[in-house]
Amino acid sequence: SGQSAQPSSGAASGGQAAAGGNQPVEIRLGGGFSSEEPLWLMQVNPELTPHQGKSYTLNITQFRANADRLNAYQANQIDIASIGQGATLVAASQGIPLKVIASVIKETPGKGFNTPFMALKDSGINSMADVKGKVIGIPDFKSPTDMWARAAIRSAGMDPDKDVKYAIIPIPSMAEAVKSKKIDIGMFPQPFGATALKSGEFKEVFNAKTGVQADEDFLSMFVNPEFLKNNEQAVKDFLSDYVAALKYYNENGTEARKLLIEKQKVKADPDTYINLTDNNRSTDGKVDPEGWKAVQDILLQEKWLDKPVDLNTIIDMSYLPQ
Amino acid sequence: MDKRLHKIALIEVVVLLVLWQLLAMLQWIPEYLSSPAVIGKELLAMVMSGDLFSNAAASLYRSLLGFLLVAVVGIVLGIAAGYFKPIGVFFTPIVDVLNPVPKIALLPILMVWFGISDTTRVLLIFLTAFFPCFIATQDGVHGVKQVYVWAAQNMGASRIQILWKIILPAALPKIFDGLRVSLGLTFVMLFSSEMIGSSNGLGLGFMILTADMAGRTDLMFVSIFVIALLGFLFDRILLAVRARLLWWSENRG
Amino acid sequence: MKKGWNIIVQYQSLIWIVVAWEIIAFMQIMPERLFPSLGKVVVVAIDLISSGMLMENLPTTLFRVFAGFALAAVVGVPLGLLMSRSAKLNDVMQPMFSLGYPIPRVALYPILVFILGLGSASKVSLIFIECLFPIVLNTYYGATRVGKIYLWAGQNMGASSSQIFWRILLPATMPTIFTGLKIALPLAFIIAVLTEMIGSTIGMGYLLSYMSASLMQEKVLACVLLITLVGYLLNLLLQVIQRKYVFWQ
Amino acid sequence: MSTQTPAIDIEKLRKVYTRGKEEVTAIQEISLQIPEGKFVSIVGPSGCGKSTFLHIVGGFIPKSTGTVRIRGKEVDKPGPDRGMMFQESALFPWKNVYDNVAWGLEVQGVEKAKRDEIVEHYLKLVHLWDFRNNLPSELSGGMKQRISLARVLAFNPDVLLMDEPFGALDAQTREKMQVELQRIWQESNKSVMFVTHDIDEAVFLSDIVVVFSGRPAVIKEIIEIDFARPRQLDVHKTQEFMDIRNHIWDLLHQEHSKSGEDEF
Amino acid sequence: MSTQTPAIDIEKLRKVYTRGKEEVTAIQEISLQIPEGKFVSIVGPSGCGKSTFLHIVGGFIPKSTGTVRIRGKEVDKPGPDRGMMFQESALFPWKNVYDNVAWGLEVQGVEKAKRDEIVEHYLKLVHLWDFRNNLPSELSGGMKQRISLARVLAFNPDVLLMDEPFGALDAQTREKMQVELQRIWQESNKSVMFVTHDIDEAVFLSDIVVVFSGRPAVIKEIIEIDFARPRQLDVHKTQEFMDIRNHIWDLLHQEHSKSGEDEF
Ligand SMILES: Nc1ncnc2c1ncn2[C@@H]1O[C@H](COP(=O)(O)OP(=O)(O)OP(=O)(O)O)[C@@H](O)[C@H]1O
Ligand SMILES: Nc1ncnc2c1ncn2[C@@H]1O[C@H](COP(=O)(O)OP(=O)(O)OP(=O)(O)O)[C@@H](O)[C@H]1O
Ligand SMILES: [Mg+2]
Ligand SMILES: [Mg+2]
Repeated sequence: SGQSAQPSSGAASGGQAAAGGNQPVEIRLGGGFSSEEPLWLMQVNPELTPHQGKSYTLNITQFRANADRLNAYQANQIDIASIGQGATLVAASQGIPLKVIASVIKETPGKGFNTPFMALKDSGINSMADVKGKVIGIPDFKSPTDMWARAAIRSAGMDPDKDVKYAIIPIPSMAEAVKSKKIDIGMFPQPFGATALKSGEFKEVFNAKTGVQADEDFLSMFVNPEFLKNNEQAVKDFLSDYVAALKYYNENGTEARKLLIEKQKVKADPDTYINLTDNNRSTDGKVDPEGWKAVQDILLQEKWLDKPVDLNTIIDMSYLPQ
Repeated sequence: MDKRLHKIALIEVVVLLVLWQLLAMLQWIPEYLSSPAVIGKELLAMVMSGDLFSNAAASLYRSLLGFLLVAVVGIVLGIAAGYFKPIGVFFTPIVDVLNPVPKIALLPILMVWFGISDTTRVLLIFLTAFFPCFIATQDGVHGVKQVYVWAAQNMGASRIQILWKIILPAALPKIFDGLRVSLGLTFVMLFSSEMIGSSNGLGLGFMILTADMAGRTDLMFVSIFVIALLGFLFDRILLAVRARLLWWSENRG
Repeated sequence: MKKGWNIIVQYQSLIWIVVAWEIIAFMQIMPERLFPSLGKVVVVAIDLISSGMLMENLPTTLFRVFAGFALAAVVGVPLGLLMSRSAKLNDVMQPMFSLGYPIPRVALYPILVFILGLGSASKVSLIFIECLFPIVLNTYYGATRVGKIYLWAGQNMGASSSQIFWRILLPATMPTIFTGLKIALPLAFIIAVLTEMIGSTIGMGYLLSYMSASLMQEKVLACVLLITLVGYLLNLLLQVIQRKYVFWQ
Repeated sequence: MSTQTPAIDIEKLRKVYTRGKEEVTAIQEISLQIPEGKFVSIVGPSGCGKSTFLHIVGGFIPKSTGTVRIRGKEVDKPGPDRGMMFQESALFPWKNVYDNVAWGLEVQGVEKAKRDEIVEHYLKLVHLWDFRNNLPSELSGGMKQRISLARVLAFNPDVLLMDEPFGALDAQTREKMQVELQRIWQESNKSVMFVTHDIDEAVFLSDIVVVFSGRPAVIKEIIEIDFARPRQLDVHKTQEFMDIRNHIWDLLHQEHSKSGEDEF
Repeated sequence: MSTQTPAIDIEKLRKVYTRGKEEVTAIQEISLQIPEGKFVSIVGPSGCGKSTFLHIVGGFIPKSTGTVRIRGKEVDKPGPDRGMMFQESALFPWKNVYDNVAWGLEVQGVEKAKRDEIVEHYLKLVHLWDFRNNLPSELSGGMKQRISLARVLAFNPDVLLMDEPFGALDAQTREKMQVELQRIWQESNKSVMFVTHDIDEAVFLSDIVVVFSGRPAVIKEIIEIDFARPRQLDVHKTQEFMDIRNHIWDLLHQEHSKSGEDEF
């Protein structure tokens, strides 16, 4: 399916205001439910976003799964998607037109929070060697978490298809699944990781970076090229506001999260959430092309990706403020 | 409505809550399952802040609109398909084929046409809850005694009059059986339909999702509890309407 | 020839739908990736069958559907009949159904998973719960509408309560019971698929979510097509049974 | 319309019921012409095909072969020109007595005031005005039958088809109803086709009595009865009445011994 | 059991139907003692409370006040000692004719071979053996009534309660059934309570005829009839028969003019 006609009818909905005068352009952004704090800040703190309401307006829709977001994107219901790196690569290799324009959150080795895979303290699982024959809980197959787990197993010289088993567990019930011994090791993103660590019952066996040593742009944003063409200025303004919010968040994490709780943007347990250690984030909104290449190689190796994507054609950092 | 039934319902709920609270206090069930006290506190807070009402209103609007659509289309089409053989022959294969389709799979297509909008959500509710109503109505029409129709034809009633004044009331008991199942499904689908993403962030299903994603099971239970309560309320209203309309039937309540 | 034509007339609605679908796909009214031609979908579906993917996943799903549905029928029908006979039981059960049924059970699925694990037990239980309501309600209301003269006649001939229950109330309620079963069976199927989509490593729902993760709508639709086909066949089976048991209506 | 056209014209009517591969011939072959304004009774053994015959004339069930014409027009569906009173109760269980009787008039577009007047008239005629607010399920068998009578009379069809209309009534009520029916029929220009098991009733009411054979039905004899109208109850006691009655009795009796042999 | 105990003993029976706030008194007050083995007929105007009375004796509906005893035992629920034949059809629509008749026997635990024999016997008695494989919906009104008769006779209760059992039969079939019923009753030691609108039938069959008043029912008169048994059909022609018959007719007629006045 090399033909990539979609999404193309964007001119009808997103881009109409481009030529006109002062009418702000509506940017329809599809995101998820976690790790998008800078984007949420843009909604609750207009002081950070001088262009919002002038050259563009922001309309964020939250989706549960990557597939939902991508469906909505293909159905031309969103112009920008905040979505996982793997999903972006898969989509691009399927010929879905997109341009990656900014990083949202990273998994950087040794910097910030790295998503841990944890077992019970008294489980007897102390090192990678003990993982052999155990059951690992992940929320979804072919997801980044799946990739992390498999890469970690490989790095310890085991075969990820033979030496361990996987169980699909929704993240909210991960802790219970480990405690009740339905699985041996579970994956804990924030804020679940913070809660689990606070309880004192769990210990880390390995983490996202054990196998994947690259600087991953765990979540990034891509835009519909058609939309971009018609609304270049609006996207630029949006990204400039976004980077401002990102900066603010990087510098004032605790206050920012407090605000998000206050404004009901986040429903997590306040104490844990406000004080949690966040993952590393880009300072200027840029993604790391090296990281993308590394991840693409892994995906190719796992055969989750049929053919490589020319990263130069999909990554474009030129709309970010220089 | 039956006072006795209410009392029993109340007792059942209280017993369940007490049991749950006890288990939670003894820590026999995981924290993940929260406890009535915690949920109650949260519920109260949401009532005070008014959040609950805006969310409930958004959800109710969608589910009731969906149900209304189900009732109207389901009954009209069910009667037509039950009474006019060609219409029945026409619709039976569609219904048989579409009924077992997981409607969620149709979402991408609905989305292209109707966007991420309430229209899509209402349609999703409709597509699921339609079938019980349709099937029960059609079966109800098939069960109407031939001699009633004969008597009406004999008095020169038009087709419309026969449908409206004979078939409808005679099939009504069974139609209500179907409506009750549909109403229940409407509230179940309220959750699934809001799962597809919400832009204004209002709705009980959306609340469940946000809370679940943030590990706040207490909030999740608040939403579930409110959905159940609303479902119960509308079920009772439906039963009251049923008793009203079926006053002539031997089982009117 | 005549027979063939009759079948075409009978299934014309489906033919129309297919034709409309193909036109939309051909004219590219909808984005091609979301709305592939059915020809493509069928090819993918056949591929799913021949590659053994279907046979790997279908039996598990069918087992879950059958187990949950059968359990609901075996419990629901007698329960509905009993409720029609005992005001006390009815008083206890009705509020439970009013209050319990509207709960979004899929949202509570994780709790079932906590109690019963991720295997078939939790899925079968959810299917059971889902099917119970339509079966019980239809049975209950159907039974309350059974002409009391039939019960009188049975009592009069000295039938025991259990004979009246199984041999008069049950057959007299049969048409309505089948209405309930007809409503419940597709629900069983849908819930099986949905729960398998949430957390499973096998089953038609797993296949569906696996395909949707690979972002190819024709694969997703091929799964839906196969699921639909199987669901349709199950429904057909139910209708055959119905014709056998309610011949008298 | 020419007065030559019979009100009811039945030619070579035949009816076979089928279920799967089995066939039951209910009516072998019946031809019958009834002039306008006649009162015709049909008598015959139980299960011979009388109700079937009336249902076909009423247009409710399809015939197998033959033709049925009412005032020259071929019957193919039910219509308000032929008012049918069914053997079993066809009262609507969801309407009270009053509304059951009023419904036919409403359908015909009779205006409210007029309708009320007619309903009251006929409910009083059958002595059930007091029960107008009751549901059919709250009535006795005979009461239901009287309501059905009121219902069919109220909507005033040209042809009355009545299937054992007085079967569940006690002798006195029955006589009253017979007298009323005769009066109503005479005052209007109705044709009546009346199925009964009561030979006296048939002879008392009818211009013509049609005797059916046992199943499958053929016409065994057509008997014209020409007592003066209006007939008084004491006509029962005349010798002529007795003679006709005994003749019909004998006809049916033959039929019976015959069918009795068949069935054993 | 003492022979003094009446088979059926009814004391101060009263029945009021209620719907919402409305009340209909169906039975005012009835006391009645019937010795073992008697054939009792009940006659009365339409809607007077005869079916209600039988339903209470059968144990199907609750009485308002009073007591009903069968062979000394108070009636509180239906039982196979009292076989009831209902005014409307109570045949199971999901069973064919054969199984409908066999069912009562099966429930009583009668073994297959014996059961087949009994069912065949009674189906032949009512001339419907040929229809054993048909469903009730495929039968005529009179045929259904005969199947109901076969069903209640087949399972052989001590007390027979029959509510207009022959109402839908033609005169000849009716006579045959009367004769058969008399024979069966005489051969066994059954007590029969028989509701009918046919005064001749009541007089011909009964030891005792109970005449009910119009609604609400009280007993107007109890008439003992002592023609020799077995009675032949020609007993109808005796003067004594005529006299009794006319007496009952007059009783009912009074009742009628009275109730007629009431209702207008
Ligand atoms: N379920 C009921 N609810 C209210 N009233 C009833 C009910 N059943 C019967 N009645 C009333 O009780 C009275 C007696 O009815 P019943 O059926 O006993 O009469 P019947 O003597 O058998 O009459 P028929 O000869 O016409 O069958 C009637 O006036 C009737 O309206
Ligand atoms: N729906 C049906 N399917 C098959 N056979 C039927 C059906 N209805 C009637 N019959 C048969 O047709 C014959 C005539 O039935 P019909 O009801 O016309 O008799 P009838 O003369 O009205 O008898 P009765 O005086 O007992 O009411 C019967 O043998 C009956 O078994
Ligand atoms: Mg008949
Ligand atoms: Mg009666």
